[in-house]
Amino acid sequence: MKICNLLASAFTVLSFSLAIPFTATADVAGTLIIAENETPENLDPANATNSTVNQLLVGVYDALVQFKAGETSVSPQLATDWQVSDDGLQYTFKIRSDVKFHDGSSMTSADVVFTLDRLQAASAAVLNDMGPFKSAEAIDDYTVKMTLEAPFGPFISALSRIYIVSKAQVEPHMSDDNGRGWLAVNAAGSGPYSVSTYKPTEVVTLNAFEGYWGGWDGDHVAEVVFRYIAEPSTQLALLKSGEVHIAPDITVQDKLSLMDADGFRVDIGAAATPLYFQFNTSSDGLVGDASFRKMLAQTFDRKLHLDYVLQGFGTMPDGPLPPDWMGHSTSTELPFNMAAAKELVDQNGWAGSTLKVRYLPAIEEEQAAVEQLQSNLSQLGIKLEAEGMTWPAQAATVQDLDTTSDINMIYNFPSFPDPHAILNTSFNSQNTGYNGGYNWAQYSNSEVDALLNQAASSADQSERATLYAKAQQMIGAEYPVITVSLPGSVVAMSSAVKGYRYSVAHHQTFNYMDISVD
Amino acid sequence: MHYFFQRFVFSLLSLFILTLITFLLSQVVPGDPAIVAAGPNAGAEKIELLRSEMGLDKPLTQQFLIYVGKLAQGDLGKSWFTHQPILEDLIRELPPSLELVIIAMVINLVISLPLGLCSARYNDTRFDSLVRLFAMIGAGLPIFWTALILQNVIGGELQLLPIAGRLSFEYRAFEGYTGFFLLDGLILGRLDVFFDALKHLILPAFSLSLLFTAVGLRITRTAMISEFQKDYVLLARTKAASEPRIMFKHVFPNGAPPSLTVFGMQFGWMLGATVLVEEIYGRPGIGRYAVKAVTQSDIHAVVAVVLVVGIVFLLANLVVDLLLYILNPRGRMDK
Amino acid sequence: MAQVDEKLISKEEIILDVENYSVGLKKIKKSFVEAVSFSVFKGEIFGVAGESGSGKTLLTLSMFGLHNASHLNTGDVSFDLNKIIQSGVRVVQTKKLALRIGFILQDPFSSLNPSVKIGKQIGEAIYLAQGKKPKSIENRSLVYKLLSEVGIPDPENSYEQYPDQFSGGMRQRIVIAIALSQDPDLLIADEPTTALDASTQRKIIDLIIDRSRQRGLTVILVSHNIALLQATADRIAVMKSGKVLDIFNPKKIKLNELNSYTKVLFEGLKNVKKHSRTEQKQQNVSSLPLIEMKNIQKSFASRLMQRGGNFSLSNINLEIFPGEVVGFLGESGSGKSTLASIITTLSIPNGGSYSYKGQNVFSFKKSEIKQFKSDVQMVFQDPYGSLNPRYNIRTAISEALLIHQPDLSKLSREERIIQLLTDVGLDGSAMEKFPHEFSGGQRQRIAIARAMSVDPEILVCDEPLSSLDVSTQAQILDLFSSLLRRKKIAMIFITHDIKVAQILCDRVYILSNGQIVEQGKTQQVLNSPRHDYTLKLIEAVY
Amino acid sequence: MKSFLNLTFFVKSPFEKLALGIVFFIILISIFGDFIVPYDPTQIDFRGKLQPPSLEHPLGQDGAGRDVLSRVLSGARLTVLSTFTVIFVVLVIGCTIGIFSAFAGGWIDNILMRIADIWLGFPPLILALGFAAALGASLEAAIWALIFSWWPNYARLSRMITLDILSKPFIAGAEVLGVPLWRKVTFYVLPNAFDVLIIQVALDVSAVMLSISGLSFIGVGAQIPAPEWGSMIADGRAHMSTAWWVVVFPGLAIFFSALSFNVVGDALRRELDPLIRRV
Repeated sequence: MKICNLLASAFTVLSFSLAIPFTATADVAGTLIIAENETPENLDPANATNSTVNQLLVGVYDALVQFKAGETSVSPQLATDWQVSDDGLQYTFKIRSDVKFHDGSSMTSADVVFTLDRLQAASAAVLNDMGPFKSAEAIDDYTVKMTLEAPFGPFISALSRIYIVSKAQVEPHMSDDNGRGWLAVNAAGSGPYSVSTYKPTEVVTLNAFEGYWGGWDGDHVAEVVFRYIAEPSTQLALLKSGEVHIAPDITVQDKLSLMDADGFRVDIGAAATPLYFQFNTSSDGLVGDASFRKMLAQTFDRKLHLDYVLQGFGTMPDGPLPPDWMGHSTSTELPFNMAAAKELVDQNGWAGSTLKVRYLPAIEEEQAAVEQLQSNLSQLGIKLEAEGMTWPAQAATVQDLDTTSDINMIYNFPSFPDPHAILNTSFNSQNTGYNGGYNWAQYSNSEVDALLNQAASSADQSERATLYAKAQQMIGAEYPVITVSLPGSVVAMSSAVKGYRYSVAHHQTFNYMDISVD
Repeated sequence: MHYFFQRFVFSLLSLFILTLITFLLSQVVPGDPAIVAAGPNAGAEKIELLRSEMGLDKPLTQQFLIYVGKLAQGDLGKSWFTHQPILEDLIRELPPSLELVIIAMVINLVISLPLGLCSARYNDTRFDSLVRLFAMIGAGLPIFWTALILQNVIGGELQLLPIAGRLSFEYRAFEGYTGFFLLDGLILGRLDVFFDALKHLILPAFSLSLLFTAVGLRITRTAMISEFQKDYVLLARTKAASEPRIMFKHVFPNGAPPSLTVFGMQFGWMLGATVLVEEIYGRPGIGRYAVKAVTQSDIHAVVAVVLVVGIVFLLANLVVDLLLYILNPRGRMDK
Repeated sequence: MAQVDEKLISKEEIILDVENYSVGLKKIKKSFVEAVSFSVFKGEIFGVAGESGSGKTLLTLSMFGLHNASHLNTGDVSFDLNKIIQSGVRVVQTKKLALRIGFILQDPFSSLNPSVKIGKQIGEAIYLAQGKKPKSIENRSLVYKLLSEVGIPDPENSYEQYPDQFSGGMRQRIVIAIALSQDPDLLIADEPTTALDASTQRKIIDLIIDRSRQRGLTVILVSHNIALLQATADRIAVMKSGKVLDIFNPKKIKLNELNSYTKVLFEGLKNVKKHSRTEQKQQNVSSLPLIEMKNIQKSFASRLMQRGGNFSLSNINLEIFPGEVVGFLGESGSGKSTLASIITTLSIPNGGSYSYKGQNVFSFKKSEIKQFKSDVQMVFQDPYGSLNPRYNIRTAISEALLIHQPDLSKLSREERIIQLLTDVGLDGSAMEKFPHEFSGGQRQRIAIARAMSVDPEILVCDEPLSSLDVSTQAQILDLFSSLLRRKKIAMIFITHDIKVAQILCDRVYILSNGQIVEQGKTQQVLNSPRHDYTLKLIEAVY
Repeated sequence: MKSFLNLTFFVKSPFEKLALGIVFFIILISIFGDFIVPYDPTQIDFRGKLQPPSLEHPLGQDGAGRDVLSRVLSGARLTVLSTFTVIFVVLVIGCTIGIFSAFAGGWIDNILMRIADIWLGFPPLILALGFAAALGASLEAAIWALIFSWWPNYARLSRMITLDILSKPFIAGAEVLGVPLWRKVTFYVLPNAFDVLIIQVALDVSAVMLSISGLSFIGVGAQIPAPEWGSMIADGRAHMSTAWWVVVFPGLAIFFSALSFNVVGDALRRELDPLIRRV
């Protein structure tokens, strides 16, 4: 997971791109080059929750349903339509019959079932979003039935991350690791683009797939290239020299300066990715004490962060959910108030204590937030030790209560725009870190769990809104998190890039399948 | 030849201790490797399964034997993150690093040897002082800082050389046989690729070599000075041998071998120091791989890198010994 | 200065003329050769004598621009009527001169390029001097000729060999071949035999003299060995502290006309009183031997030793009686020092028995070891290394007293130290100083005082004179004999110098290749040697 | 043996005097730095983010608005302290092993030195990385990692010196006198090894310093907000093109300290090393 800063830039089509053999319609031409600072772990759709993986896969694979870039509701993709049983436990999908995978084989319901079976066998991370999903079965060649253990409102939305793989291609490589090893470096999708080169530390190249079932209309590029460039300054230099079209990881300062520069464009997307300080609520130490967390909750200045670190690109949060979302409950988190915090510290004699925070130093604003918190806490006499890690390493530490640090920084990238994707992931005790989820506060409150589960299984939106609002208030009263910010997705790019749109359901990806380059 | 046998046995022994150390290193990783390996969303059963799959339930000695056995088959384990055999990762990452280190080594030798020789000959002159100053400065410059500055000034501001990558973008589809782009360029007769790869190598190689060149220069100079003080140089002068003849025919062949040993060691150290430059110059390679593995606590990958770099180090030293033997068929080494 | 020239010589007969020549070292702006003047005549053997540090090497090498660190100051030097240095400025470059002058350097082990075959090295000299291509047959045959001229056996095989396949003496012959290859007018031999054994030394000097007489060469022979120069040189210049004190013909020496320093040098050990304790020994013979060794064996792993020589000992049988002075004579590598280290239990033999006062040394109890360690003391060859540089003299001597006489009060210990220092010819003021503040001779005195501090029964001296200058040698030798006169101790004196043995020892053992080849009363053994090796030793002495 | 009373005897040229001055200055600010820094080196001030050098902030401000001058000055303590910790521990461990090995001789010596040889075969940075992977990222881990990879240098050196000293006649003299072992180690070996060790230490300071900052640079050393020079450079590199001062000044701090320690070490060696003095 990474932050929502993407950029793109414009310039002339490189002459060599014409040389790339491509015989499809004339409006598929050119090369789009995207810079990326973090190298992908693999190509496995089981890891599509990881944005570095997802950004490659989003145009390589298709799902039954998909959020189109710029839209907040799902549209059919491989599925043509579906029915839900009255008890909300059975979903029957009709799927397209004209879909060809990149290897030329046709898609049938067997592929869909195979995909889900494999993910379950591999206990894949993407299943986290699938709630009480139980099993899938093929009714006929183009009908799939899925069964849930309990009703689950956002089920259709969650399917947007379930990328359908070709059974014919993957099955021979299942071996003892459920095909993880093979799919890590090979793709078996049906999307508009196929993977042509995979050098995960250097470059990944995608080529337009001639036999794409959706056909080609409008302007598209023939080739999409991801270049892995860790240094923000290098990305900037390459963007300026025209060697990349989109450079998402340059500093906010540089993005600001590009806004006024000729030949570049900065797109600001309405992202909904809250950044949290999560306090280890199950800790035996001080952070396990709600009154201590109450003190901590007042020590972070969100306004300062928004104005100076994010340079104004974002929204002021007042609780874990973005303000304009359904079910948002206002002011469930305490505002910044050092005097109140100081009073608590003095009353309880907390001065002199030491806390530890883990964060991702590669993300500029995470480090800035840690430094901000460190600075404020040190005024209260509390020492905050920081440990910079990478995402997988940090994720590994929260899988055990003993190794969970007092505070963890984490971005929540909701898989679809629904309160469930944020609140359930971050606060349901089923999703605590030691259960393998993103509730790194290890927050466990059975009443909150009940509210979240009830809201998830309901189809009535206003009932859900009430339930989520109530859950937020209960969560707020126990101070498990500080919601640091709701940054906007700021993407700078060359002005030659046409058709870029921010995709809220696939945060930190690029809708390269819709983009053309002048 | 007896000497070589000895060296070889010593190398094997080194290799064994190397694996032991790396194995122990993999044991001190905090937390349960099985939990880490299972990744997020794994259940307790899955972890238990992994634990027995990874052989973690067996006694330590047995684990070590299994580890060595797997190593012998070239199995370095799987990365917990890429799910790929680490050996394959390393085969992909090693050539770019070796290419970088070899070029850095060439720069090192091309500067150290002649400059060291000349500065020893003109010991205590202004020229010598300048050389020594250069060595001092080189030995004080942090590699990563030099790399950043050079990248920004020469690559960024002046745009004289490329700032990142191994090849220009237009060659992104270039595939060679060996993974060494310089070599592949030559083999395939693609001189454009060769020169492009070389251009991309200059800055990183120079940044990498500076510190080592400073040390190499100093050591060469010292070795040459002590050679110049030997009586045979005096005798050569009494034979009316010219200065170049004395320098290149007499002093150099005798003074170079001791510094060659140091250069052999430097090869391994440089390979280690790639962790400081590869990321900056956006080059793939073992250093960048190592940093990533460390920060991800991908302990199998870390251990494999340590092992492989250790092996390269041993090989480099063996090569140097062989070279010394060839250069100097008699004497010295048998003692 | 007493310039003892027999006749006035015309300019043409002077090959090297040095006038008021001063030279210093680059780093230190001080002259190490000061205002030296002399002339060398064609065809003569001109000796330059002096102790180490007297500036003789600097003088000879710097004149021809061969001393790296030299810094010319003043003076004129002409070679064969041509000025090569005028008023301290070199006017003829080294390269131009080098072909007319042959050099033989001090250390044969480093004067050949170790990585080039010796034939090639001589060939290179021929090529540079005569332009004959190194690979030509002509060149090669010249090399063979030279090799046989300097007495290298089997020139054709030797051509292909590397320097480290030759002994020191052979290497020096190769160096001589190189010097001769240029057919020079002047041969400069700078301490050509110092690094060699006595028997080899003589052969090399004879070779140099023989070759140069035959070819009509002029030789400048630089040496600290006075006897050698006396025996070979036509004229000798004596140097001290960078100055030439005397130049004279040694065959017509009138010591009274010479500088007092020169006198000391030339008289050498002559004036040291001969020590004899014959009367005392008569009584001692009846008593038990102090030390008795039977069939002692000792061998080392061979790779420890580099330059040939067998360092193992075999079948050593010896007895030392109280109060007698016993010499161990032999060349380097004969095993004398190893034997000394066994006697002092510094090393343990592989076989044989060793008893001290009738008791087996190897089964000593702790208290007996302590007693033994105070009874047997040692004085070492290198006075610079034999004292802990971080101890001042008081600490150095009192350490011995603290260990072996711990009851001594501080005051009496102090008195004792002063007494010991006075005994060896120093005074109490030396106590506060550190070893590096003393000269070699003084350090050896301190080492003796320290050894004597524990009242030993027997003193083992391992070549205590060989790293000292000739003038100092005499003084230390004097100290030993006066010590023996005053104290009733036994002494083992290890030396390669027959003259020293003659002066000091009652009895000698001759060692060769780790074996005792001959033993007996000193006069008897040296006057009528029975073993070839002893004979060789005696013959090598000038 | 020079008198140690005059502690600066070994610096000769003005260049060396300057270097010694810088060394003293670095040690001084590493002790008193916190009293002379103009600002709290960890106090953030986003309003002054990435401001160029000015009168109030002579070296500018970094990405969190902290005063670069204060951070560079206060970083001296971290760098010097961790460097000297590494050197001290390595010296103690290395010398204990080395001297023990030399005295023990035989197969013990052989095995210990083989291990040290092989250990030296690991490039220190990679070994330290492996160690840091095991311990987690922190300055302490980096220090341990370096100790872990550096000790064989001192074990070998001290063994060599000890063997050299043991071969001197004065040790044989002590042996003949029956000087006990502890006395030989403390009064004979250690004082005589001091010179060589101090030279090695002086020369190693810069290498250790560069290694620590290198480890911090790649993120396995000092953590925020510690003003470690290497991590300051790592922090600032993203802003390199717009705010050069956040990278250049900490780099210069490393450079000048490493250079000065090198120059001083070299001067010390020239004056103290018996091998070189002889020449």
